[in-house]
Amino acid sequence: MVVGDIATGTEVLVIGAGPGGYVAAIRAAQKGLDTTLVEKDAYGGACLNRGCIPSKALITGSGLAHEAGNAESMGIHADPAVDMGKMVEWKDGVVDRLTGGVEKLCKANGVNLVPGTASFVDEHTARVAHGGQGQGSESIEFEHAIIATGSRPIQIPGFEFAEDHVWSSADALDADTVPDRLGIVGGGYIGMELATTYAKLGADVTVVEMLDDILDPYEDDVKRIVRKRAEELGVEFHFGEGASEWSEGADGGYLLHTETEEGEESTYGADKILVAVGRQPVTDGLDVDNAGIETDDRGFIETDDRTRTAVEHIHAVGDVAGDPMLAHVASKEGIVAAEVIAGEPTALDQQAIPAAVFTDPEIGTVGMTEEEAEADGFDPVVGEMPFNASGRAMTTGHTEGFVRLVADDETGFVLGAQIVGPEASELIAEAALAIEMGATLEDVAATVHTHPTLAEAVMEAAENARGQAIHTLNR
Amino acid sequence: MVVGDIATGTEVLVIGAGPGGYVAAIRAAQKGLDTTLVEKDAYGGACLNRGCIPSKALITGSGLAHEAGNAESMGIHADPAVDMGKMVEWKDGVVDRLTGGVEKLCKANGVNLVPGTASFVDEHTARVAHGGQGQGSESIEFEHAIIATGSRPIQIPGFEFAEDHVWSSADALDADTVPDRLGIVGGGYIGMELATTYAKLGADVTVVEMLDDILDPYEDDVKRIVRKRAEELGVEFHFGEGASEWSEGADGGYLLHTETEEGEESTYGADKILVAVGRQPVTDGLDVDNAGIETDDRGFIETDDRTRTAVEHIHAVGDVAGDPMLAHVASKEGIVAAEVIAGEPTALDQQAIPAAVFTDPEIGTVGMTEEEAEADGFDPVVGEMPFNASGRAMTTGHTEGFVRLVADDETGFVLGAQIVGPEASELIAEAALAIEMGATLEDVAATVHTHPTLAEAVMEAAENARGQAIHTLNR
Amino acid sequence: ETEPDTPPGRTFAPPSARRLARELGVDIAVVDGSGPGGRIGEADVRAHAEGGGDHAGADAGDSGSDKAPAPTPTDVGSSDRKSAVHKRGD
Ligand SMILES: Cc1cc2nc3c(=O)[nH]c(=O)nc-3n(C[C@H](O)[C@H](O)[C@H](O)COP(=O)(O)OP(=O)(O)OC[C@H]3O[C@@H](n4cnc5c(N)ncnc54)[C@H](O)[C@@H]3O)c2cc1C
Ligand SMILES: Cc1cc2nc3c(=O)[nH]c(=O)nc-3n(C[C@H](O)[C@H](O)[C@H](O)COP(=O)(O)OP(=O)(O)OC[C@H]3O[C@@H](n4cnc5c(N)ncnc54)[C@H](O)[C@@H]3O)c2cc1C
Repeated sequence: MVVGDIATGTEVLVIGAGPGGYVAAIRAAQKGLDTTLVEKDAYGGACLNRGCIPSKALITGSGLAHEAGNAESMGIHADPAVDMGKMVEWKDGVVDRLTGGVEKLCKANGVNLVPGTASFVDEHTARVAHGGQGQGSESIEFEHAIIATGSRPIQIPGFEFAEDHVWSSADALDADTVPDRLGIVGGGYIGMELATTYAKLGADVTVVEMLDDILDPYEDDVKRIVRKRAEELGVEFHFGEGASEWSEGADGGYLLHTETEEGEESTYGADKILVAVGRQPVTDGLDVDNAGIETDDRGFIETDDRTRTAVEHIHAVGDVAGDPMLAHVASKEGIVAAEVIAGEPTALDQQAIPAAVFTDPEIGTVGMTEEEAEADGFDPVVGEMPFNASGRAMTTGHTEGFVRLVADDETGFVLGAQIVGPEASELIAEAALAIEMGATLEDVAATVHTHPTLAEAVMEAAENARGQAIHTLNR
Repeated sequence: MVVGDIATGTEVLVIGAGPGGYVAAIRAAQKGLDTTLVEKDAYGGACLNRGCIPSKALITGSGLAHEAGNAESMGIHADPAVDMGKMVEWKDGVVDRLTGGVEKLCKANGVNLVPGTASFVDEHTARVAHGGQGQGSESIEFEHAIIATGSRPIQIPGFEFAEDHVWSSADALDADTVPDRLGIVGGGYIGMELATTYAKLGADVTVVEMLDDILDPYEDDVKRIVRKRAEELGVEFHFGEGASEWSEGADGGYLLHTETEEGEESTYGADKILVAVGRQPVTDGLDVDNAGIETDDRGFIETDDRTRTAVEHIHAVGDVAGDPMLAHVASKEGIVAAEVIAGEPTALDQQAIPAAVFTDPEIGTVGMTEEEAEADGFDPVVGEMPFNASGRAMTTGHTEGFVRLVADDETGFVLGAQIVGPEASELIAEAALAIEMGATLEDVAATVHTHPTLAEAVMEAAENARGQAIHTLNR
Repeated sequence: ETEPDTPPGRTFAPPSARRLARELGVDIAVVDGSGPGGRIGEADVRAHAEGGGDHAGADAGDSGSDKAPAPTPTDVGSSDRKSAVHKRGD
């Protein structure tokens, strides 16, 4: 059936159903606003379909197989065989349940769902082209719009994504076999999460990174722990080298060519080459200029602390609105956008944004590092608790890493936390709450923490900063 | 060498080096007090040697083996064989490192360590009998004392502990083989943790409990989830039955006889019978009456909110000072005792004490239940987030359970949390901090939580209580 | 229309107090905090909005607020949660 150009109206038009858009749409509907959500592909966006969720599922699967296969010291003898196709099928099942859930939640909250590709006609009109042949389009008039079109992987010259040899992260999450040799271009968090996953699944992993270490924004002692563990898992690192091209190898595989700044060339054999060098905003075809909005030189849409673009009734949230490009930032911005449109005094006033990297061990950080606190004019005091002094960590068999708290010496206010170790992604939640609440080291130290838990290490780090830790020596 | 009765003096005498005593001793020394710690057995007390730590180690080991053996749906094919002797050896290694660490930390902080059994001579004198033949004893004069002598398992008539058939929890943590059939008397947290452990190791476990459900103090919906999972693991429950006696079975094993209140008798075959019906304070041989202290009718020493006994300069902490008998309570009390002796304004003023049960799934609770909040005069509002709606939970393969927050409707103050599910023991830490800080539901909901994490469920439960959860329907 | 900006740098106040400041049109950066280290509670924000700067202390139960600043765990002696909350909130 050919549907003609029908015109409808809505109070809030949300474009893109990733963690920015669907959360914004649900909250807007909860606030009583007539809300329409347009999605051209799959509910849940990059995060649910080819990002956070599928990567974490494969990290669980590969981690379990690897751990069980390496637990002789615990008295466990197993030789797990992984059926990669089956593991990816399980992952797909998780994704399907979640994306189905997002669709249901939208509907249950009264969001109008419109499949199709949206573009701006003017400041108050969008056109939605329906997918498929001859499916026509519709015009939607809106009072407010929220742009949540997300991001896509950056391609580098000479490395067009093509499933049989050059993988994007999405391909790496959808493989049906484990390549014998995996070359990875980029040692950022996506590259490192996938390097760990595939190394545990038995691939020979080589990571090529232009900078001189992995995980650029993190502190040296944090990086070192993750890099050392990756090396133990057999990951080979080549720093200071940029990927220049690929070619076919003699053995049926491929060759990854790299070059240093000085022009020194190297070549690494690989059966698949994963390019994970970053993500770029998606605004093409969206015609934001028709609505009077400009993008910056990297393609992002600038917003204020109420997520408003230069055109006040149009908001932008999530990856398309710039760094940090994280799912929970997208969702937070989505909530702020919806509530601001609903006339509430909500703002992006969070004191700190936690972030996690699901490597082995995990990293969880929030707020300021010691260096940042100093740069910000604080006189920071730092407390640490190594996990090798934690009873709970020992009983899990994972004792790498530490909890570090950064606080203001004068007032004791907690300013930041860096955690690397088991469950760091979960442990960071308490530190984030401490920062938002304006908690002091004393507050964290005086809060009773369950024994034996990893979270006790947060309390011990607070005590260490006060010179009175029990389970580690005070400096 | 025979050592005669030598007399020494100390500012603070701590009796017992469990989590109550060693923490008290270290903190007292940190405060500049001359501190002596007497321990008759092993540093770390019940917790490190035959409680928290060994049980959690075996829970990890049995959990890993079981999980890897049951992950076909994830594409993992393994048939793990567990060498119980080896697993217990690994556990012993963890315990040794920790108890060695406690000893080192005490010394590094300047605590005088005295091995031996202490008893009171008078209000300011204790005698320490050194272990071993002809080792003599010494008199110690003290200004302040901290009694931290802990607890031991309760024996029931007809069930004397004897390693070859009637196990205490300590025996169950030191077995070199997995019994084919394990009968457990008592469905409290120790019985349930060990039931789960042994069921996962392949034993046929039967739990006999006098009450009509497991885990007495917990809410029905919390218990149900743990009980159902235990049943899935093959644990058989018999409620309303008390253990009356044991006898030898025809098959070389034993028979556990039970009786209901109505006198109905049953018999269950078992190769080992574990009795885990509770713990009682240890004060025998301590001669507390010589110091002017009395014990209550259950044998506990009564203390005030500064951990002081009726005799002001003598404190009691940990299991010997009464419920809740938990390691982190012992440590908290130890810290309070030391700081009060040092003249600081410290007190047991915590608003809530978290507790965890390391069953499958785990339980973590802190503060008030809805019912308790009501009884306390609050008008409670409750928010929940089921883990089967959590993306992170799905990617771990563990989706049973929920996070529940209880708050005061008028003010929004968080009053309590009940969590059952993956990592509940860790997740409860954020809720505990929220309660101590006087955080409101809004504060918890507005704190950015990393995606994808289980901790997001705490945020979602807060939003649910406010009628605006995103990932679950609001009631 | 006055719409207070979110102040740059760290603000030592819980999210609920920050939201209240925006609701009342108060610039939280100039509110005196009565909590430990100068932490700002909701009562401080209300006091500022009503009284032009002079803050009511954390324990002042007469600020007209139905919510209160975050308590500190050094509230010695109140082992009773309810009385603690009410002391702060009434
Ligand atoms: C491998 C990988 C792992 C990751 N892991 C994590 C992690 O662990 N934690 C974390 O926080 N972040 C993670 N991320 C990042 C996270 O996925 C993004 O930050 C998040 O998805 C951004 O959400 P969004 O809503 O802004 O955009 P997206 O999720 O990209 O969603 C945008 C949606 O808009 C739709 N769309 C675009 N244009 C139009 C149009 N014109 N009309 C209609 N629809 C349109 C798209 O189809 C898409 O569904 C990961 C990313 C990758 C690639
Ligand atoms: C199987 C099991 C699992 C447990 N799991 C947990 C858990 O996960 N989390 C938790 O919080 N709690 C747990 N517990 C409870 C926890 O072990 C106790 O609450 C804790 O050990 C109490 O610490 P304490 O210092 O009071 O006493 P104890 O740990 O009992 O230490 C007392 C010490 O005093 C010594 N002593 C006694 N009398 C004398 C004397 N006259 N002279 C010299 N020394 C003396 C003893 O030898 C002992 O070392 C568990 C207990 C068991 C049995």
